[in-house]
Amino acid sequence: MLQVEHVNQYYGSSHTLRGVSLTVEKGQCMALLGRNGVGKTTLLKCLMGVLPVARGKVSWNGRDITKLKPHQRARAGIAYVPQGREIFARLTVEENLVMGMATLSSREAATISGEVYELFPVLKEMKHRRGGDLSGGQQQQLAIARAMLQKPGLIILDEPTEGIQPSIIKDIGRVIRLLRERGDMGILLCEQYFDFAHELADKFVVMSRGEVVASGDAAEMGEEHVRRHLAV
Amino acid sequence: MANLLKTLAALLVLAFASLSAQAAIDPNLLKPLAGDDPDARIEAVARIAALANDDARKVLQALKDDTLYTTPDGGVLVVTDDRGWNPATGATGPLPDGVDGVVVNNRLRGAVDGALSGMALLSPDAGLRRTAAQALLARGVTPEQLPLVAKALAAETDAGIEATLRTAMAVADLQSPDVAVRKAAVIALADTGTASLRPQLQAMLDKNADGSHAEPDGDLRLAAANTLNAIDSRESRAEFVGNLFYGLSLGSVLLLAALGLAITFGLMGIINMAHGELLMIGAYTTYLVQALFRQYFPNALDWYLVAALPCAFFVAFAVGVLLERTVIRWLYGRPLETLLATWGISLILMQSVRTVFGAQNVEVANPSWMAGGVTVMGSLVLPYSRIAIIIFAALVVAAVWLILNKTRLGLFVRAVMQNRRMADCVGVPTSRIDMMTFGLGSGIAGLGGVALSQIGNVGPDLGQAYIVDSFMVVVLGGVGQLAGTVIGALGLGEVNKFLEPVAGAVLGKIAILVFIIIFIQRRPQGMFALKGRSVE
Amino acid sequence: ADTIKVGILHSLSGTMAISETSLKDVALMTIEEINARGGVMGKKLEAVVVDPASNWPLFAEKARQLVSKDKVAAVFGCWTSVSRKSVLPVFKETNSLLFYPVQYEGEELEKNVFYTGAAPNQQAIPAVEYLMSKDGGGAKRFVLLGTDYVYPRTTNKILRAFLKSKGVKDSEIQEVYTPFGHADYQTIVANIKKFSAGGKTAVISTINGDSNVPFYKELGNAGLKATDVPVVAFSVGEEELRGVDTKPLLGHLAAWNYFESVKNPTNAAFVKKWKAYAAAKKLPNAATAVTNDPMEATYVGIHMWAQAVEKAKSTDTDKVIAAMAGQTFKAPSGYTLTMDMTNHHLHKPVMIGEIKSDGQFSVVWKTKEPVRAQPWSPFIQGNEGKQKL
Amino acid sequence: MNARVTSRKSLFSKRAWTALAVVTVVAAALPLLNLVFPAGHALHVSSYVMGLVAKFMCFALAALALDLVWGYTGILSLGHGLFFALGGYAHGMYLMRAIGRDGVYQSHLPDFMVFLDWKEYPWYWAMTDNFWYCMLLVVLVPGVLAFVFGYFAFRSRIKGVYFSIITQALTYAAMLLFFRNDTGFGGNNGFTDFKRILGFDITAPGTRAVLYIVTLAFLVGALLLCRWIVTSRLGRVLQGVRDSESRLMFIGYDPLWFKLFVWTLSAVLCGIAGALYVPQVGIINPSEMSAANSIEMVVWVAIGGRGTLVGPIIGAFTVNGLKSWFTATFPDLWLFALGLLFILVTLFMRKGILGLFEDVKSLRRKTPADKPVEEKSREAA
Amino acid sequence: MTLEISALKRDGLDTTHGAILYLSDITVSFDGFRAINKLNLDISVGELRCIIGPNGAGKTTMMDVITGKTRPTSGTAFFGQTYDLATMTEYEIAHAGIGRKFQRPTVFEQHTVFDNLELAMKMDKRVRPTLFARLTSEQEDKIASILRLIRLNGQEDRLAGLLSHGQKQWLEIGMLLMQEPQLILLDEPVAGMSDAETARTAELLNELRGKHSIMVVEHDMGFVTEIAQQGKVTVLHEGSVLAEGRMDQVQADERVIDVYLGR
Ligand SMILES: Nc1ncnc2c1ncn2[C@@H]1O[C@H](COP(=O)(O)OP(=O)(O)OP(=O)(O)O)[C@@H](O)[C@H]1O
Ligand SMILES: Nc1ncnc2c1ncn2[C@@H]1O[C@H](COP(=O)(O)OP(=O)(O)OP(=O)(O)O)[C@@H](O)[C@H]1O
Ligand SMILES: NC(N)=O
Ligand SMILES: [Mg+2]
Ligand SMILES: [Mg+2]
Repeated sequence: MLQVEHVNQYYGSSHTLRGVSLTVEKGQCMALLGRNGVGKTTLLKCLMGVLPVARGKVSWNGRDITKLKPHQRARAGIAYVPQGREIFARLTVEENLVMGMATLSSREAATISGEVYELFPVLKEMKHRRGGDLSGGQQQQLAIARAMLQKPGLIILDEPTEGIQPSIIKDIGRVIRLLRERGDMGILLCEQYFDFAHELADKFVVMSRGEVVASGDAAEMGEEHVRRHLAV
Repeated sequence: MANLLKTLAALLVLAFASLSAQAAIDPNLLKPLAGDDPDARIEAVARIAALANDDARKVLQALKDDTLYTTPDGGVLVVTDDRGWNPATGATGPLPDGVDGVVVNNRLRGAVDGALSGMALLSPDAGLRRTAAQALLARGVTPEQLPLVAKALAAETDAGIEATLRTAMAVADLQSPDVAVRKAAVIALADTGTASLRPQLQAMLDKNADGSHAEPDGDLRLAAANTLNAIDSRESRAEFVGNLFYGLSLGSVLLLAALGLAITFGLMGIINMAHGELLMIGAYTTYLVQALFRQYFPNALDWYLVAALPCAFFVAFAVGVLLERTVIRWLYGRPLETLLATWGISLILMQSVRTVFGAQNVEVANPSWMAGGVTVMGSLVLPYSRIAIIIFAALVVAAVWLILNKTRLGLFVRAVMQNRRMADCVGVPTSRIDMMTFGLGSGIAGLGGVALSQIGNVGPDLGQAYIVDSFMVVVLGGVGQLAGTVIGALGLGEVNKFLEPVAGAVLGKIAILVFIIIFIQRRPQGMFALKGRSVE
Repeated sequence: ADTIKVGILHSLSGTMAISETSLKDVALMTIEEINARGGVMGKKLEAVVVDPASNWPLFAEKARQLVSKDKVAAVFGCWTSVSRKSVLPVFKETNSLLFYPVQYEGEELEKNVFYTGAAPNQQAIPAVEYLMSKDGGGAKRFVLLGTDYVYPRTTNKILRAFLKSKGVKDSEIQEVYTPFGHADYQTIVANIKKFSAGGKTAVISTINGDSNVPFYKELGNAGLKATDVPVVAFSVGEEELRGVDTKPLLGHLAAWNYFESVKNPTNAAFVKKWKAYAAAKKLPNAATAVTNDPMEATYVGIHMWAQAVEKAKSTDTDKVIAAMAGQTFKAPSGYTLTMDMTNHHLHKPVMIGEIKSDGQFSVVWKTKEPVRAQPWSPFIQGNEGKQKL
Repeated sequence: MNARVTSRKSLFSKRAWTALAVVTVVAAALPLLNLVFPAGHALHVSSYVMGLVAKFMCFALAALALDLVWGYTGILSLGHGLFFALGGYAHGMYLMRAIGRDGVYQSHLPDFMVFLDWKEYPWYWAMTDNFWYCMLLVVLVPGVLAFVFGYFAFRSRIKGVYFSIITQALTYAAMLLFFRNDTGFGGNNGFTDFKRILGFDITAPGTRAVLYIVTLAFLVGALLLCRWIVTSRLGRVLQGVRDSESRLMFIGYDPLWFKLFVWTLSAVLCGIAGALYVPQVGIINPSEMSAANSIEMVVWVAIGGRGTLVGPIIGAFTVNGLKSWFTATFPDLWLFALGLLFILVTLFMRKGILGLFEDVKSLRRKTPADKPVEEKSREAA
Repeated sequence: MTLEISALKRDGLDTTHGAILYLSDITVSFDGFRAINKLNLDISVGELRCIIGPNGAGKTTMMDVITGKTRPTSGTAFFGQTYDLATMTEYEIAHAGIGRKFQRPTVFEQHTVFDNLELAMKMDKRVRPTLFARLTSEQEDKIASILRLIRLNGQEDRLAGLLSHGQKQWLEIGMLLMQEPQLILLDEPVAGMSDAETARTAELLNELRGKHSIMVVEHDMGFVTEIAQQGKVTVLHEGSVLAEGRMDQVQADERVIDVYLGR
């Protein structure tokens, strides 16, 4: 279970996160919504440890991980699909996938599970191509596949559908639902594509200017006061 | 010289006729050795050699080894381990006061060498005979020595030595008054002769002042011309192979110098100006290991180099890790600033070595198994030390390649270097990988330093001599491309060695640099540039 | 002031530190020695050491600093000719004194400089004469091998003219230059080998310090022995040999005006004093400390200057210059050296040594008397009128 | 809206103008203090100090030139020592001719040519007895070389370290070329023993003072010129070249000519610096073209603060000042001190010495809670 | 080179045949892999053309070809009747009147928002003019209006590198407008934008329709439907055109559903 309590963060003198709190349970999909530039990515980076938290606490399965390095959080079972894909441009697709299993023992990491290839057949086709040569959407697929291979307890997805063709978005939706239903994994989904988020989420939070301004169960997501925070 | 050899040979023949001559050496024979009349000393060497017994050999060997001493009373002593053996009496005892080394100059040394190798021609040890035969060939056989050589030839069982002796005979036969003998010799030499015969063969073709031929026999002139041609073409082939080899060996040196940088700079993007100093640290470690062996394992001295390899690797590795932890780690993502900091590190390392070891070079000797070389194609010497470096370079490259491409660690290294933050996020302990990678690059530089210590200076400035070349190699090959570094180094080595004979060392070097500039115009990302989107 | 300041201007860092550091140390030792004796004119000498860092313009800056800021009475320093050329204008402008202790190419005579190293006729020419002699092996063909800068170039120019005068044809001389710091002598050694096939060959090496080790190592590798092709070097002394495994170099030669191995009481004392000094000051590698020619020249230079100051009863440049003429000093080389009355160069003995396996030289030839320097070599055109200098 | 535009950085802020003026006046006063007050007077400035400052100003000018290409355009040159040296050699040719027959051999040729047995000047020495012609060379030689080299390199889109390394190869090759005696520029010794300039004794205090003032004028002038360039729209294009060259092309700029412009200008400024340097230090030789010298220039820029113009000037003075001081005060240890300085500046003063001033200024304005969090920039490709 | 540009400018764009862009038989292969395979495509003057297609269909590569970033292996690409794009450099193409927004936002991160817009502005982009250039008041107004349009007014002094992903997208669109190109290429302009922002972008594009020729690549079907209106939509697949037609036609096409839309 991920627990975020009163997290604050600054870029220089600008206060980007102002006491953000949220909780993601196992088997639950939490949608993180908000307009452009409100601090969603920043929050996710803080959760992953890419950015330091100025004040506040992040704990995972009851353990305080606020001060841990990203790789320690990865080892603790948190996987991350960043905005902008961040694949290893000069490694082959296959090597990129193997990197997803960096936290596993080398025996477990010896083979890439067929599951991801089934989900993203293009990755199998392009196994030997360099990651950086892929098209934008292919890279996004690679980034998601990489995170799945980590067998995480929590998966953090920053706009995973960006640049992906509709049919695969649907597939990704199916996967997320599947993962959620397996019940051993928490999902934190930051998404602009409202309908997509709406369909998958159990709960949601909406951010505005670095603060959580609304939250609740998926059912309340379509309500006006929520929509208002997303409108321009 | 000819005169001397004449006496020498005559005496040798005599001597071998009565090989059983024995007992101590006549002091009168030894006396001139202690004097300072050069001609008398040479004469004395010849006479002693004529004795052709063990004692004589011991005296001559001592002269050669600088272990022959004079006593105040005009006698000589062969000194081993603070005890003197008196060849005049056969007695061995402690050294008296006032002994002084016999001064040997090149002329005397030449005579001693000649005498010793003459004696060795009939030695039961094939190795000695071979060396002697080769020395004889190199020095040239005079007609007076022919009987001796003939005798040795008759007794010789080893085909190789026999061939050498035959060639030596043929060379001598070139001076024979008998046209037929000369002709046979000229023809025989077509297959074996070396460039040193060229003046003699050329002389056969020359015309005298009056226009007549120096060599009256026309057939013989033709044969001589043919032999000359054969020698020339063999020489030019040897020269080509030689250049190829020199280029390969220079390339291997460049490669060893650059390989560590290919990791710290090529892979990690650190403009590591202290790379040269890591080479230097490897070389100084070699020096220390050598000193240690000299002190504690003098018997195993020849193997100090083997011990130096892991030591140099670990010392350089440790220094690398230290640098990474204290300085470099703060500079990832700021590649240009690494230039500044590592420049500072380089100054400090250099001055530290100067303070500890002095500004002068220190001595690192080749182990004896690396001394000398194989002679191929008649005249081309391929030094063992160079061969060893080529093999060593190949091994190190193979090891690096395996580590980077066939291990998980290698994959992590490459991933971290491409996208540190994301590697961190998938669970790679990046700072440990950084440390290990920089350490690995440094350690490999240390290995390079061991190799460099075998062919050049070991001094505080060692690194400065290689830093520019190393960067050129890495960049020429394409930053981050191991294969590029290998090809770049070997290519530069070869181009250099084929240019140097034409342009000279200075213009050759300039030409190389211009070549690099032009080459980069053609391939702005180096030889093995990655193409496509992934490089953006 | 109650001390007399003297400047020491030797590179302690950069490429020349290899050679110059020990000159700084020997200068300090000499100054200590003079002070122990009571100093000069009753005043102690005070050394001002600076590091021009093998950077030629910095030499000029440091020289100016020593002369005009520290007000030293004389400067002892420089090794390379270019550093000397760089500081010359400063000494001329300020009319102050430089003592230069290194063998050099000549073609210079400055009022403000005293040259205590060898001019070409005190080193190069005797060495070649020796090589051509019976004892030297009777060389007929010559490879003039040097680093591409003014000292080798000039020396070789002089030697070429000299060899010509001895009937050596141009085709029997090969002149080869390498860049500074050249480290790969494979091709050159192979060429020497090839060239030597044509007859008795000697190599005259004016290779600069740093390149010597790779050169000699290659020579050893290729199996070229001194008995086949002797190499005589003008820039390789005991100090340089410390960094080389000398076993393969047995019998190769060097020409100097002093060797550590010369036997006489003055030298014994000098060497002993130096070793003791090195040990006392904990110089790096003190255990293997050696002396060499430029160190001796430094030693002689400082002493002679001190004598001249005593004689002139002043450190005034012009007075000291006047007093320097004809100064004599019993030098470690075993000879009494005289400062020439006119040409600011020392009369020096010439010695030729063969390398021994212990890194020392055994002297195989030397002149009976010190030889007067000819800074303007008669073998260079246009110098005919300058021979009286 | 227009307020926005007028608030854009002008050439200098008022305070900066004042500071510049004060520094210039103080610097200009040095030679007066040297000439007017006798040695020993409290206000006397020795010629040694003046010589040092003059030398540093030449270095500062070179550093400024380097900052223009490196700091603003992102082109790291490891070969600016070459342009510096070429400017120096061009001026040196005149100074050698001006020796006349007062050389060692009393020939109309420089000593090194006599020594090579040359009877005539080679063609490339033609007209070098004319001061103004040589001044033209000072500008043209580095300029044309930079232009041609730059044209081909930039046209081939050579970038980053590849460019840096070929500039290093260029200066290294030139150094080897100039080392050769046969090249006709005095080989290893280069040019020295200058006697006069435009008929004036080159060592006379008055001449020195004039050279000093001229150097100062060029330095200040170059600073103003560079400042003007980098604050113009062209300056922003240059920074665009630095940050994202391909983006610049897609909005219609041809980076080639922009790069070529600053590159050539920088080389010319550097050549001028060299030309001013030579008569004041009295020697020019090929070691100025050594790789290490060019790297040192880069170090001056980095120490002072890259991309600030004033920073490199401060850097050149600081590094060289410390070097002069250390080499005399701690001849055995100074490299430790200098090396440590480089490391510390890199680690603790990201923006160089000038950046330190700014940090201190901004620290005073900020509350501790605002501690800036810098996100590490993405991996450099 | 500068000379050539001005020569081109003087000629102006010749669109007498009604089309502004002609791609015929374009093939691009990377080490044997054909990212684009004999592609034929025309865009008419003033048309707004949407391009959709699976990931990896070659949409971005096609834009690379048009903007000179990638050279076609074979085939011809013409801008108007006269500009042979295959022979022109990136900046010549930009100068000729083609502007592009990249799939991943690319702005000058070290420049302020204002400077980004100023640099992109349509003007003489040679060395000397930029050195002496001063902003005129019309130009200032233009920048101000674009700033408002992309909702970055008030942020014009921020460094572009500090903007969020979506803000960078907008800035890039702003830069494109400053360029006043005749042909605008937009590669996934609303990726990462919130729904509201997406709607605004659609609005903007609808405004620009007719004034510029526009080519939009998007995966957001709602957005595409909104801007395509009655215009043509092209579906690329494996480097060639799979289908072409009105949005509703294309959406109903079984092949398109199979490879792209999914069920
Ligand atoms: N490195 C940085 N330094 C300073 N400010 C930053 C930095 N990165 C982002 N910001 C600012 O912080 C705010 C939040 O950015 P963030 O990327 O978290 O937004 P977001 O909610 O993810 O937006 P989007 O939906 O566009 O991705 C934005 O206003 C942005 O301008
Ligand atoms: N340099 C390259 N080397 C190898 N393959 C490449 C290269 N560039 C592109 N490709 C391949 O070409 C195909 C087309 O890529 P492109 O980026 O044009 O797709 P796209 O249609 O833009 O996809 P997306 O909708 O995901 O952005 C992809 O399969 C990609 O992997
Ligand atoms: N004077 C010398 N050896 O350069
Ligand atoms: Mg975001
Ligand atoms: Mg795309």
